[in-house]
Amino acid sequence: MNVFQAVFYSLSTPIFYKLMLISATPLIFAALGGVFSEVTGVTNIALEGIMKIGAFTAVVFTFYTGNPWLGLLGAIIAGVMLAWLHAYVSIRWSADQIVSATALILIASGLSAFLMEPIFGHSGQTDFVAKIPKVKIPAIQNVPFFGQIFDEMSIFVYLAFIAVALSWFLIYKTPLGLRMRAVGENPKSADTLGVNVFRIRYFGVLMSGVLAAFAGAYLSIGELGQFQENMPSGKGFIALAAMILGNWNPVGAMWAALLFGASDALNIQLQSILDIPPEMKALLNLLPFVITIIVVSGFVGKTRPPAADGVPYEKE
Amino acid sequence: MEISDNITVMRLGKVTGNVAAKNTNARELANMMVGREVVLRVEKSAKKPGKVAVEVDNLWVKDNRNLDAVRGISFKIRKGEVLGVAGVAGNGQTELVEALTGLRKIEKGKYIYNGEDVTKKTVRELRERNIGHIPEDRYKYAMVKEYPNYYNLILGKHYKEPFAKNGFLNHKVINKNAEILIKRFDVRPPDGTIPTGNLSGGNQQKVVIAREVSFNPEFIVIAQPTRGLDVGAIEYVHKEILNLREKDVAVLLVSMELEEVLSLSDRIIVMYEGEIMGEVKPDEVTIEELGLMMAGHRIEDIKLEEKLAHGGDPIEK
Amino acid sequence: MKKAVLLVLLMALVVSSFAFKVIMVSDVGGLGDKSFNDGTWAGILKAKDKYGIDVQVIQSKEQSDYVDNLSNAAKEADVVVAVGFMMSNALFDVAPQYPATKFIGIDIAPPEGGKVPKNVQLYLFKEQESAFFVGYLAAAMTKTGKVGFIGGIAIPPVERFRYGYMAGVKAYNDIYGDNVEVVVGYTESFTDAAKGKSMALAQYAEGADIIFAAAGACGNGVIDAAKEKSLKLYGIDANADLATVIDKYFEKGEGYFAIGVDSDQDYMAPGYVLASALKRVDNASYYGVRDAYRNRFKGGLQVLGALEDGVSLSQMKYTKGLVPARILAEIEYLNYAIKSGLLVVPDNENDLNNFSADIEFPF
Amino acid sequence: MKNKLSKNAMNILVPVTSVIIALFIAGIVILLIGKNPLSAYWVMLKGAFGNKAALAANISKMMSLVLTGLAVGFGFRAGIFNIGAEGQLMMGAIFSTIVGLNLGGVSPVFAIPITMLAGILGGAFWASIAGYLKATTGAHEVITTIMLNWIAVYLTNYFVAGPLAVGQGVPKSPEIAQSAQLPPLMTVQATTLPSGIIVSIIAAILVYILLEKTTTGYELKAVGFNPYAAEAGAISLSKNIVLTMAISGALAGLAGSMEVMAIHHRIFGDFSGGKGFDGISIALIGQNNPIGIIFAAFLISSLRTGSNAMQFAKVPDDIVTIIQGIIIFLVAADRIVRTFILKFSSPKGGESK
Repeated sequence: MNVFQAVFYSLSTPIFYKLMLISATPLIFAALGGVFSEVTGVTNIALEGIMKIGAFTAVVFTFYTGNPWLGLLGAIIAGVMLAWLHAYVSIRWSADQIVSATALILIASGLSAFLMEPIFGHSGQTDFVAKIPKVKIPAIQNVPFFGQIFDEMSIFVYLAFIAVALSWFLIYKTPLGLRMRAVGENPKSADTLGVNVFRIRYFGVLMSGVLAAFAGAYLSIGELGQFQENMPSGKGFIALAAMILGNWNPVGAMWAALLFGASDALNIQLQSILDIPPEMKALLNLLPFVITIIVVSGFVGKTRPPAADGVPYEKE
Repeated sequence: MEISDNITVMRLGKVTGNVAAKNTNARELANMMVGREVVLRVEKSAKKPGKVAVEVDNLWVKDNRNLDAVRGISFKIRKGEVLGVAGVAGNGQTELVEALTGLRKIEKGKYIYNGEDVTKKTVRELRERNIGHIPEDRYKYAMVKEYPNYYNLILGKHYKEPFAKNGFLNHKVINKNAEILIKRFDVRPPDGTIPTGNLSGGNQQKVVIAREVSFNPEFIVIAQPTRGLDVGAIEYVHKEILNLREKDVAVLLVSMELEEVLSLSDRIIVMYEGEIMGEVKPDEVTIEELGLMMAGHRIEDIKLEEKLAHGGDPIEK
Repeated sequence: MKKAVLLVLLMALVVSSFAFKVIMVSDVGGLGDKSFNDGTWAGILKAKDKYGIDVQVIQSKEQSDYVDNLSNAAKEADVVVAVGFMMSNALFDVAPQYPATKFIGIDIAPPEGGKVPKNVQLYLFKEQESAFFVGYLAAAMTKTGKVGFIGGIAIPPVERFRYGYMAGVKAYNDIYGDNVEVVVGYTESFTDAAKGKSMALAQYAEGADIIFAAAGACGNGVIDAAKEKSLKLYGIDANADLATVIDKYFEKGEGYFAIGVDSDQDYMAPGYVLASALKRVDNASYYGVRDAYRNRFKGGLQVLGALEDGVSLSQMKYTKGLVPARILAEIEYLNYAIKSGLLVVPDNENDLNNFSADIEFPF
Repeated sequence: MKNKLSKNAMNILVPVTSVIIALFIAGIVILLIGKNPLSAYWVMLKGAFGNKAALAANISKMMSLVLTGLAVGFGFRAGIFNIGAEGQLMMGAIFSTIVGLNLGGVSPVFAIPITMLAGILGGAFWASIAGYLKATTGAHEVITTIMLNWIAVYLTNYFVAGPLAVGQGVPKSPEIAQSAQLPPLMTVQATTLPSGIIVSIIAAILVYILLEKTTTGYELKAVGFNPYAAEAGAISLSKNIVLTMAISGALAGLAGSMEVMAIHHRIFGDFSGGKGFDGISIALIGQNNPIGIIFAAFLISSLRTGSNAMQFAKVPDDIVTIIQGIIIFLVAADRIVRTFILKFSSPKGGESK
């Protein structure tokens, strides 16, 4: 099979779409988190750290309670706590948001590695714990092709798309969303119109904690059933890229995440299909990154962040 | 004034007056604030403009949303002449200013300066030709607020001698330059090392004007020069603009303040939705006519209306 | 207070200077990799239980820590165990500086010149031999005629696993005149479990039903994929006991399996991990420490294969019942053939291409 | 009106206080796992400065951290977030290695600068891709540099397993020619004090001069502070974006080059080990000031070197990641720290204590 045939073959298989969704799901959650925070004007490059602490806490809570849903709850609590730290210094103390987020990434990675030993008695990776069960939607199961894509799909995948819809609705169709965007574009005039800039920004950042924690929990208790030390392996940063590529819009971020997931799926599938030497297969792993660069520069071009993104607001 | 009983006026850290509100008026207060008689309507000398410096022909410019903002306007400015641009904000003035200073692409039309076609020139190339610019949003476009005054006073010519040589800044010259300009333009506090962002609005504008004037422009684009300034600063700015006119500089003055345009300009064009509604002389136009033009009525139509209203008789001015 | 601290420190120093001390320096993977770092540590702990020695582990965070950590360890310990091929250069730089300390290098090849310092004992493994067994087993057990291989990064040990695995499949094909195919993929990572899982799902979708993962922690994802696919096929939930799993396998006549690597990973998902290709780093570190403790340390390179108990097939504690007795016997015979030199498993691309199994089973 | 302490004193006091607070918090964590923080820190101190070997190890870590810190900090000064120092470092290393391999018969007088230049160009080239895309199409540098990092990782893996592979064991390139290697300043047992540290310090000074004394620095900083005003002030944004990325990448590439020329003499997989990302922390702690970055790099390298030794006190070295995180967090929240310092430095605060 030559490369083009392989690509077309791959695109015609249900597993391609399944892998795309699996790969895109954590990116969608985290990118949405990024959107929430940045729409209100607080940059949040700490997504990677929040995902990590979320993934870790999810496993710890599941480990102690045996209930993965409580694990998810734990992830959300941990994510919100980390996000709160970011919010507190960024909003209350006008801290440099990139600096603060960089710090939180380090703290998350230090804490999860450090606590592994006392909790599980060994480092590196945790024990296996219960996973959040997969769901089957009977109506889809019997549809050819789609049935194969959506069989045994994690509930997180559905939740991700619901989250996209809800986020879009919240940000673009509700008074709260209007306030969020106003605060992100022009906090001063929002303030003069009686919007509580600080409270809206707290809301945005804490929501990013919730969503990034979902992303992390998906990785640990949604798919694998354990936490490994380097868990998000850069997915938080890729989500950041998806958020920018999606022009700080929930739906755009979703498409960007799907694009990334698709190129990742293509890489994985081509490796199974093509008969080429190992070092060439290794190079196939470049695919998602090269495709993203081409799309960013060739098709999307300039994206525009919220005007007050990253700018601390101080009441005079 | 409406709510106070007594008013204390402070200037330069000293109390210069204390009056009861009911015993005073705006003119007197303004007087106390600036320490001298405020000339609200500037007296400008009669002056014969020189030859044409700037010629704009059928200019088209797009805005940020990629819509046409300036739609085929044409005008000329002569040396030593102030051309005022009036209009309600957002009718293409900003885009016009940006186009003439190289900040925005000119889609169609010609921009001739001293006989040379400069339609496609960059900001730097235009500045090299001594085209100055006092932007409307001084905080955003006119200065780097983190930079000390001595740096902001060279922005635009920072790479040229005497400020720089072989790629290195000459801090001695830069400091000297700042010292001289700060003194000459009365910037307060008189300290070149203070970040310009820490100055008051008026003093910031003085820094900007000092810079642009010191660059010896032959043509200068001035937008909203007095926005947000106190009376003293306004007067100062007006004086500097007229000084430029005296020095035979061609001036394009864009302002939302009708008074300002009327008192400083030799001729006025009014913009509405990217087009020129008419060109008038300040002493041949009424505020009412200006207002109508700003609302989108062409000067010919207005004159026609007036003729009809007076039963066909041309009105005497 | 300060004095007390100092005193404690001093005491600790005095005490430790009497005991025979072994320090293991892990590579960046670190303990908890359920692979060679953990395995090496297990061997050291075994020596500790037996001889009552003092043991410690030092974790490396990045490449440039190796020299530092090995040097520090060399000052403190009688024996320093360096784990992992990444540490090669550092080990050969450090060891000659501390001639009184003995060094054990696990999975470390001799330097380019080939001269191993006198105080260094290196252990390499014939990964291809254990992979050969699982390759043969996979070929015998597949119901789809397709088996998978997922490598981490194509480094020599991973490649040796692949050569052995493919040779095992080839041997089965030769012997049975079958045509089992191998699907190969690389995650380019030893840690991204999510990618391991995705790749396994893709290979299962391509028709493979048994996948051997030589990809470190990525393998956890492969095992999880096998379990997930089987659960769906068997129609049982994750908590089903082993007996149910086995019954269902026979009932359906098929199933999805992963094959573990390095240490015995069968327990990670009983009934879903068919077997593990063991690399007995624990034996290597135990032998090394034992020899040093008994003053029989020689130095040099030892390549441990099936014969030396360096590699083997796992016990298959949970899945032995799934495999036909004849296949188990054949594997036992192949083991014998390898140990006795009748069969040489290829360890490079060229030999693999020329490999054909010339085996007559005596039964 | 708000303080009696001079701005300069504050600039030094804030990071120092942050470090102390971070050590204090981490000390509590150490205490919680039942270890003595004082003895742990003592071991750490000894491990970082205790003897010549420790100091040499410390400095050799510091060498490339200064450069990646400069790379990121330089970008920040011009308003560009170069998150791609990691990839640029690797490209610098690859370029240096490929060139260094082929300079066998060349005198070190030429071989050393040529190899160094190759690394600089490699990093600059890699970063310029992101700069060029930002300038021409507006592609956000955070996306492109993250993607380029991954591409560099896989390319390195490809080179050391494919075209450049040598020997068995670790996938690695051969050693570069002797003449292209930078001789160590000092050798303590297996640890060397790389002469590359001099290159790093010189680079920091050059960056300082570039930023403070040249028109290029004037323009870059103006773009960083206020791109709109810069543009109105006859400064070309696109030119400066590309230039900033190129210089930033050149510095990271030089880091890779130094790792190859002064320490490893070759490349291998996982070459960078996160030094590019550490550059972000270091730039931030050093407040993007070249001289501050030297000290910040020394702080981080000391913590790292010390943490390796601290494991002998049976304290997991992950504590250092936490310490580093807390320090940076406090640098971010410098106003909290300032308030704290002011409270303790004012006589009133002193009395109430």
